[in-house]
Amino acid sequence: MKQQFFNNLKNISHSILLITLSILTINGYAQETSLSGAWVMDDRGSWTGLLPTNSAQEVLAAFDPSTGDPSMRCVAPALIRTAESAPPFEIIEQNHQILIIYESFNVVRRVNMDGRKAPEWLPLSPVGYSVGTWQGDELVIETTHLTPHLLNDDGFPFDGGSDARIIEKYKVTGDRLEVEFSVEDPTNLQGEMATRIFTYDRLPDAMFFHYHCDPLDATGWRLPTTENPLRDLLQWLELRPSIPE
Amino acid sequence: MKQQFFNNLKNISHSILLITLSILTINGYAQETSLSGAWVMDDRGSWTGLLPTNSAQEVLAAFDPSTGDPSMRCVAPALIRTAESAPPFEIIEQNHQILIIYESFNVVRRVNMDGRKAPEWLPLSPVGYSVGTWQGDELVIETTHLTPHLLNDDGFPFDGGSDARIIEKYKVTGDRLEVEFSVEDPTNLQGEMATRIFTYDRLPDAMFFHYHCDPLDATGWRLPTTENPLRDLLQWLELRPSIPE
Amino acid sequence: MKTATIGTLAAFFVINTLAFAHHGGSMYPDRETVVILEGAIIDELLYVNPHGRLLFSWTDDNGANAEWEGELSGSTELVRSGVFSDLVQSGDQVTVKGWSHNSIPRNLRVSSIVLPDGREVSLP
Amino acid sequence: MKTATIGTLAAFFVINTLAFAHHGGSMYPDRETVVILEGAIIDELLYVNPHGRLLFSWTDDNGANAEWEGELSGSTELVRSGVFSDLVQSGDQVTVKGWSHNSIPRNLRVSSIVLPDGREVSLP
Repeated sequence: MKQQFFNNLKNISHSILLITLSILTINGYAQETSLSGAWVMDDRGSWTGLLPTNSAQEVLAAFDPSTGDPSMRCVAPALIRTAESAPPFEIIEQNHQILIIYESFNVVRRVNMDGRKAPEWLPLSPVGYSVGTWQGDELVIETTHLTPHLLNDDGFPFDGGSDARIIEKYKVTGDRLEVEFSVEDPTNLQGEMATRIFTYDRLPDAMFFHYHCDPLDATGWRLPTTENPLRDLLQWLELRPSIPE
Repeated sequence: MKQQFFNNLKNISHSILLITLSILTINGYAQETSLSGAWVMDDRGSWTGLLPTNSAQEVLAAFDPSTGDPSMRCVAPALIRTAESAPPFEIIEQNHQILIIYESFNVVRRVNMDGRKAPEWLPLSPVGYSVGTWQGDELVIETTHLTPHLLNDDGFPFDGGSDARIIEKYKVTGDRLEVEFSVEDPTNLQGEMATRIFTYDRLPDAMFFHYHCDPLDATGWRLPTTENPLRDLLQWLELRPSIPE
Repeated sequence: MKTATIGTLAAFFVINTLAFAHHGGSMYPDRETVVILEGAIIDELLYVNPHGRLLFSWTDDNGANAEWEGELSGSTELVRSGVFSDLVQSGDQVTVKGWSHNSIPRNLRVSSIVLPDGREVSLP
Repeated sequence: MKTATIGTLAAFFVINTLAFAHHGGSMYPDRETVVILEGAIIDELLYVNPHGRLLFSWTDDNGANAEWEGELSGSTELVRSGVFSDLVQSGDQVTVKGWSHNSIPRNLRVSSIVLPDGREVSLP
């Protein structure tokens, strides 16, 4: 009897839900203001305020992409270099979280929308811990708990940890998404922050691919080519776990 | 005027949607039958019918996990070994697709629910191309376009390509999810198919982590420890891209 | 003081069978025989995926010292179990318990560690 | 027959600026100067992420032959652009166009290939 009641209720509410969804999609209104869906790079913009401190300048000068850029060996780069990549990404809005799934390096981000703060014990990671809030029709995401990583391909360092954070602002106008990244990192940035704006186009009927990346065949991941390849080889092997006898 | 109309419509439909969602969640009914949400391994079950052909037997005998298992160097294993892992996964149901997002190796699967078939040109991948259909309250997923991969840690080979496929059946009972995997692979399986059933528990308020894996510090990825380490070293280096002069 | 004990704790292992985060444990097939290494000295805890690793040295009753290696679950599973990267420090004297590798000598799948303060921490 | 031509095609490159799938092209900063290698012989196309790679040899006007390396977008971007792993075969004679690496000699960021049948394929 109880089961029957709930089955009826389920059928009724399914009908209401269908009507609701039909209304929401009249004239494409829901889609026009929604972040949900697939997006692909339109304009990469350029950095404003990316002025290195002295210590950052030293890191930049010593940077060698073949050893210093983890993405060359198939390790996902962090937030901004992922957002900068050419493959599309998908945004899925739920009540408690907004998912941002980049095809590039299969990076999955979960933006907490229920106000849940990062637990004290949370380890740092390349995607960090993100909390989102709506300010009007703009989604603002604050990300902390980031590991040290690169802000660009030249090796500009981001410090991660507790003093550094990244703020994103997402705004949709029709089929165009604008994302402003603001980076706060007193260790590496001369000014208060560096910013960069990307714009993306909506990609209807997007097809996503698995990002297969095997360090054995990844290009670009090589020994530094210096005058002493044997020394470099040994140095490189030292980076790998030792082999117990 | 038109804008005002749609704003009103939006408000009204939001209210209906809220009511609908309230009805659906009475007594947790919606959740009890829904795949949506986070799941964690309860029981790994064991293989039935995993009988190797002669050629598969040869592959198994030669298998060395330190070089033959890509996951040891941070490359995502394919479907079944990902589903077998201890970290939880999340299912998100949408109209056109069902997403299965494993924490393990950040594996994202997209199950097409709109009947869209794989295009002819689609390359093979470790997650393949998945088409889902509902048979009653059971979700059936057929996956093709898989790359050759391992079915277990002992190195049992799966052929991939056009003759091999994997069928999954998902069924939720309360807070328990049962997933049956059936593997068809005439090259490697003596019988018509091999099957394995996993059960998972619903994980409320799950927190997901980024799966950071760097081949430089991944354990288990080593030179095979034989009697001739120098030869092994050279053999291993040969697997890597050559260094142009 | 430094005694390697072999115990049989079948009931315990039923509970822990699912703890293998990544590979099903085929390289550590004998989970009924637990190796107990008292007085092990921690070298390093590698808190990484797909598997963590515990490097330590241990001296047997004859005074022979050797390096050992313990395999752990990956770091995401360790986090989820409340085991963090500061679990042990280099130089800590601990008891390491685990199951032997089927071919690599002095390699264990670590099941628990008894910390310097006497607490025993089960590892997922 | 085998001529390395340096051309300036600024308008073309504005369109293709976004083609860099992974790194922004800082290792190939000069995109206004295109290197054109006629009569290149394909060795291998590595159809992988994060970057594909084209290995080929080329003989200059003095008859000196050398191995060259071309960087491509990653395989997922190539697929999306309709460029598949069977684009070229070992031994094919093609024309390779691209931009020079800022430090590695005989290394190009490939912008297009003229296939044996004369079709020119733009690469993302």
